[in-house]
Amino acid sequence: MLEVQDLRKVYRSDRREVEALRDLTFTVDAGELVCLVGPSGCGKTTLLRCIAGLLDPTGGAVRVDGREVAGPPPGMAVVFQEYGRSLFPWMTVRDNVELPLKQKKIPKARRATLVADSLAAVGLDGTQTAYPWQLSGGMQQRVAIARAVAYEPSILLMDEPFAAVDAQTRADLEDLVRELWQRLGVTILFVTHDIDEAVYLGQRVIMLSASPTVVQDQLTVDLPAARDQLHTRADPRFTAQRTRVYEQIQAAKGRTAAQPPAPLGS
Amino acid sequence: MLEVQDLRKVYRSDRREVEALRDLTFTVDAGELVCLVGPSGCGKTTLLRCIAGLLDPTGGAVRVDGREVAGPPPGMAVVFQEYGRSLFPWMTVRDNVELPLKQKKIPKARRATLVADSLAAVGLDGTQTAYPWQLSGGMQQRVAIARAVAYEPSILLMDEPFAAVDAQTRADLEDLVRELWQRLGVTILFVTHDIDEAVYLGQRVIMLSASPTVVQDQLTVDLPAARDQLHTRADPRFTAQRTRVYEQIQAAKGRTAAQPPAPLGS
Amino acid sequence: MRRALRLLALPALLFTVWYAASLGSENFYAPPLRTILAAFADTWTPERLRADVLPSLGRLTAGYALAAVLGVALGVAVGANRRLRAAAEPVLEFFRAVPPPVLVPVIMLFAGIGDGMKIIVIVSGCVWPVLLNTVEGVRAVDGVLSDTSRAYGVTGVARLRHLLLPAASPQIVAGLRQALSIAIILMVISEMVAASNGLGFTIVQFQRSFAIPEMWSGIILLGLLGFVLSELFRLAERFLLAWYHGLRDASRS
Amino acid sequence: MILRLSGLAGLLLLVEALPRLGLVADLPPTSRILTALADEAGTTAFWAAVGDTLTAWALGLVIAVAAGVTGGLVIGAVPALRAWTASTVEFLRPIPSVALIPLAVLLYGTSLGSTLLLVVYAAFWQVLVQVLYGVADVDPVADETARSFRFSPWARLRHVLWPTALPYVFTGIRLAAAVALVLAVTAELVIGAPGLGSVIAVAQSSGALPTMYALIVVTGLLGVAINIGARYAERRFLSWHQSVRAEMAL
Amino acid sequence: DAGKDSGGADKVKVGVIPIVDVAPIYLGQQKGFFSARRIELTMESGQGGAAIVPGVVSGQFQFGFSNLTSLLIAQTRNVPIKVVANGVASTGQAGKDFGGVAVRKGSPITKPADLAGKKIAVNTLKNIGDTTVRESVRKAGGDPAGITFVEIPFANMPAALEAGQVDAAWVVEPSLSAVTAAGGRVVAWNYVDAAPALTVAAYFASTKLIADDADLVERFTAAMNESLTYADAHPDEVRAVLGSYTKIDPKVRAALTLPKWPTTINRSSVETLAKLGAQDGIFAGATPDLTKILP
Ligand SMILES: Nc1ncnc2c1ncn2[C@@H]1O[C@H](COP(=O)(O)OP(=O)(O)OP(=O)(O)O)[C@@H](O)[C@H]1O
Ligand SMILES: Nc1ncnc2c1ncn2[C@@H]1O[C@H](COP(=O)(O)OP(=O)(O)OP(=O)(O)O)[C@@H](O)[C@H]1O
Ligand SMILES: [Mg+2]
Ligand SMILES: [Mg+2]
Repeated sequence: MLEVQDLRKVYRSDRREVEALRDLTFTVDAGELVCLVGPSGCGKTTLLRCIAGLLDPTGGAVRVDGREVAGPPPGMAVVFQEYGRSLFPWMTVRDNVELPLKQKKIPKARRATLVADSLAAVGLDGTQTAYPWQLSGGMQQRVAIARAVAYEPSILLMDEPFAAVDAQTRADLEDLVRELWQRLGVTILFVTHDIDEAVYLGQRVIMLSASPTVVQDQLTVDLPAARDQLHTRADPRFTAQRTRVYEQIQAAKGRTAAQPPAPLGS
Repeated sequence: MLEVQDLRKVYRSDRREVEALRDLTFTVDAGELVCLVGPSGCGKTTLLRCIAGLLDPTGGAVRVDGREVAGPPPGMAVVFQEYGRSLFPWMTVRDNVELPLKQKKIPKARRATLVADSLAAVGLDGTQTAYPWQLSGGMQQRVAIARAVAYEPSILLMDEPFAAVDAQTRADLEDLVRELWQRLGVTILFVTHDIDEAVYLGQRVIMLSASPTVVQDQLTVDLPAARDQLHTRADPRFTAQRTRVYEQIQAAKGRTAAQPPAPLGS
Repeated sequence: MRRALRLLALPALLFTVWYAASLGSENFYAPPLRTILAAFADTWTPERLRADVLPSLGRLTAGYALAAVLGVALGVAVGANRRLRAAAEPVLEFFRAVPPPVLVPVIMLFAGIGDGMKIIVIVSGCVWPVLLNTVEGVRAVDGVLSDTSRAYGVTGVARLRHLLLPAASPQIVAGLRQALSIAIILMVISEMVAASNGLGFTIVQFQRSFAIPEMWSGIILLGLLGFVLSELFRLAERFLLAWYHGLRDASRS
Repeated sequence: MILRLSGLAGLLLLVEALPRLGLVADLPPTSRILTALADEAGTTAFWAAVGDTLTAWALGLVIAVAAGVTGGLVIGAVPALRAWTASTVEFLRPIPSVALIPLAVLLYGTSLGSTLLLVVYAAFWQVLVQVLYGVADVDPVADETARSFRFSPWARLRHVLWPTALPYVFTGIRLAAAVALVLAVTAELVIGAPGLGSVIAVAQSSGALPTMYALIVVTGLLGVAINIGARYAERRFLSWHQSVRAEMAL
Repeated sequence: DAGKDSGGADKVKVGVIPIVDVAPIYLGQQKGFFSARRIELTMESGQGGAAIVPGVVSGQFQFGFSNLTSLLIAQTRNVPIKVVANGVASTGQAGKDFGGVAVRKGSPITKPADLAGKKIAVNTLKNIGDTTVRESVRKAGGDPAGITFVEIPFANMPAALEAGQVDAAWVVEPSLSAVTAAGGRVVAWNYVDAAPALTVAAYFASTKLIADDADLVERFTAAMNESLTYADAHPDEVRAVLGSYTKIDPKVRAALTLPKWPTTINRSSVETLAKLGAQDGIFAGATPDLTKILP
């Protein structure tokens, strides 16, 4: 169980003071898959870093399984928005994926399987001995995803993990995340800009307002647990839900909630 | 006029040899807006860097206005996929945007206007004195866009420039690019993963195959020059074109071209 | 072939200029290069190299290795820990500013007058570039990488091995490169006191006994030594920092 | 601040204790060194010597840093230049300044020039090598950005290479500052140019050990002071750099 | 350079080592022996020949101070310098000289012959210290061949002895006083053993200056001789002047043994030094030509 309570974060420097998060309260149940959407710069990354125990909040608290997080809780994996910088440039792709597994003291044979499987799952067979900087942006991002997937975490935080990949790969990766979630019962918090993605993936979508950031709205996604790219997205309920999210976000931006962009209007 | 002829690029290192581009030939007319799509890792960034004169091709040539590019041609602006690393961390946002203008010897007063206008256009008022690393990912990406926009280039190369911003901002930025293109008559080559975006923005969409990369197909977008988010995306021609692109890309991936993902099916 | 040309062209040019300019030199302390080269051949016989240069190289190697280990170890500790840095820095800066020639007698008090003392003198001088660069390299570890390590539980020794050391390695190598020539310099200085053999000792003896061409030939030998060691260093660096050079060159090829 | 002083305090205690416990012969305890220091500080000759040393130090450092930074940026920015000069640099670097003493005396006697020659020769390489490594550290994407906007060579140097190398330069300056001080004192010590070094030499040949150590303490303290200055400058000019901003956040 | 100031006095720089030996020149300066001869004196203190000889050769200094063995070595190398005045001499009295070979308290070494095969500290190797110490041992019937000399600054010798890093040390004042104060004993008086009234050091000038400005050299020699004589006759004033350019503890200053400052150079003692040096191979096979280095 993940609880975020009255969370507030202010960045202070000589020149500026930015209130990235004003007051956030929400919970994510164990084994839940929650998507987080919100305008650019509203504090999603900040929130994720607070939850991961990488950033001290200015106020409020984050609790994982009832205990307040001070440092990164065990069994957590993070896919950073800055995927390129989160890979170790001095390690090959394989070593990058394997290192956290070593830390987890997973036996060697099992590690090799996990690494190979996860890299295959993200479509990166045959790049094991390459260095991250020899890969394209989308490939780097997939290495970061593979690393998180191979880790078999109990909490998975993903910050716009599919931003750099093409549409087809994205669809495959979405299904990969749902499959992982169903197989391992992971608690997943998933930041995305793509509203369709949020609705397709999540059991629930949390919408953040623009700065100063609060929780604008929450929406439980009323779709069956078994989803697939073809039928789920064609489901009228899917369309209705995404319209609602879209309207909420428009409201968050402080505009009159207009029609969502096409092809919704069609 | 931009001509790419028999372009080939092989990356060589001790361990690996990667043929990023096998044989590319296409042209972009002066003042044209062309979108480039293709699967992750197929060589789009490589292509852009060859065109920008930042990378020497292994074979073939790139010509701008009839002259073969050896170094970056004048009047060109590039928005890099690695937006974070392309901003100078030692400069404020304002200085980052202004520096290329100084290089262009634009008078001070005009510079100030250009900087302020372009930052406002990407929704970054009030961040002028911040450093790039004090901004969120999406905000950094928008600074990189503002820098290119303020430069008023005659050729603009953009590598997935909207990957890190939310849907609404993305729509606004798309309109910004089209407005800039129409106002200044810029030649634009725009790499994206979003097929809707490619069709919405471009006069033409070039589709690259998966590695070994060749030009899979080209499609002239049959939509009126005046476009807007609401009506254009609702236009049945739009839907038809995007379906075609989607199918081509599926073919490029070597799969049986299935239905494109929703909401097309709706 | 091209590399050899690049390596040798400028030195060859400079030596030619020196040779020509010094041909008619009357100055006792700046003899013609011709005389110096003749002295070089006479002085640095295999016998002499074994008797004087080998012991020096031994001390040099020992001192340099020790300084490298010490500098990196201390540097990582100090760089990764703000409090430790605050406490340790003034002390370190204090010792850093004390000139080795005046330090030698003090070191003698503790370490005697044998090779141990000379090795300590070498360490005392060439640990600093390694230390400072390591500290700065560790401080500058990318924030996202550091967060990644924390998030995945890469802590303790693994953090040191997989994050701090590799991340700081470009700067550590810069420090090690600096330290190399300083080690040679300090080898000379340490052999100026309480020594009975060694390259530094020999050069100082030449200087004191007014054997000026021989002294210059010794200086040339020092330069050659520095050059050879730096070439070895370059090879090691290319191997150790292959990822780094690959990363930096990726965009240029 | 307290933390900063704790390290030095520990050192002082150690030096007081070691000789008193009879562990090392001939090292005067802190208290005697400090008394000697107080005596010295009362004389004008002492302050004149400190002034002389600092003059030689500052002048030498400025010259070395200016030359090292300029040379490093130019050589570093042009790969061909770097390849052609590398061997010469490596040949000249390990030549000890002390070996150049006769040459210095020959040229400048005991005047400031002698000290400067030795100081500059030693400190120059420290800065140069740091700058070379710093320039090589430039982020390829940042450099490509500059190229794509057709930055002039000067602008590339000024706005891309220089800021990238700056953290290395700071380390170089800190290294060079200490080396310059060391060489200034050494030159004065050996050649007899006026300054702290020649006072140390006199104290040494007079067997006045507490005074000698007191003077060594002074050079050490100068080093500490110089470092405080360097750290301050670093916070001012490197506020954008990872190493500084990571510590200022919180 | 020997520039003239407004009063017509020559500006003269003398490279000296700031030790007891050069007290006369400071005293002479105080007494006005130099200014009376239109010489305006500045002392430049270097640490040894390495710094002083180049200064004199290049004309940065007009005169320099050096021990005779160094000067003999310089002569064999044809360094263009020549002695112009005496510097300092041994007292010639065993037990009352200003330098000797000392051992620490309780050392089993009691006589020069015991030094054979031991480790002895000297301030510079292959110089006046080791040659004369060997001679002491030789004269006492010991074999000097097995002695190991190590180079340690005089100031550090007391500590090195104390710590047992060396068996014996050739020390001069004021460090000699420090050794004896700590209970050490002098076992050999090497200067005395080498030659009676050994001339230890001298003032020299470049042959160029001697040729170009014989008058100045003459005046310097005269002033120097007057200073030497005065110093020899007024030990108390010598002890006082030491306080002006050294940091020797006043108590030590009052008690230390002063050397002799005759005006004439003891030629035969110099010949002995040359012979000893040749014996120990410090001239690299050459034989010093005394006529070229001595006036
Ligand atoms: N290190 C920092 N120093 C100062 N301000 C910061 C810092 N990091 C983030 N901010 C500010 O906090 C706010 C929220 O940033 P955050 O990165 O959390 O946004 P985000 O929701 O992840 O945006 P995006 O979708 O663009 O990635 C922004 O206004 C940003 O400028
Ligand atoms: N520096 C390099 N060294 C070796 N191989 C490289 C290098 N840069 C790119 N590649 C390889 O070239 C191919 C194309 O890379 P590129 O970055 O051009 O792809 P892309 O189309 O931009 O992909 P994405 O959409 O994921 O950004 C990839 O297989 C990649 O691994
Ligand atoms: Mg973010
Ligand atoms: Mg790319």
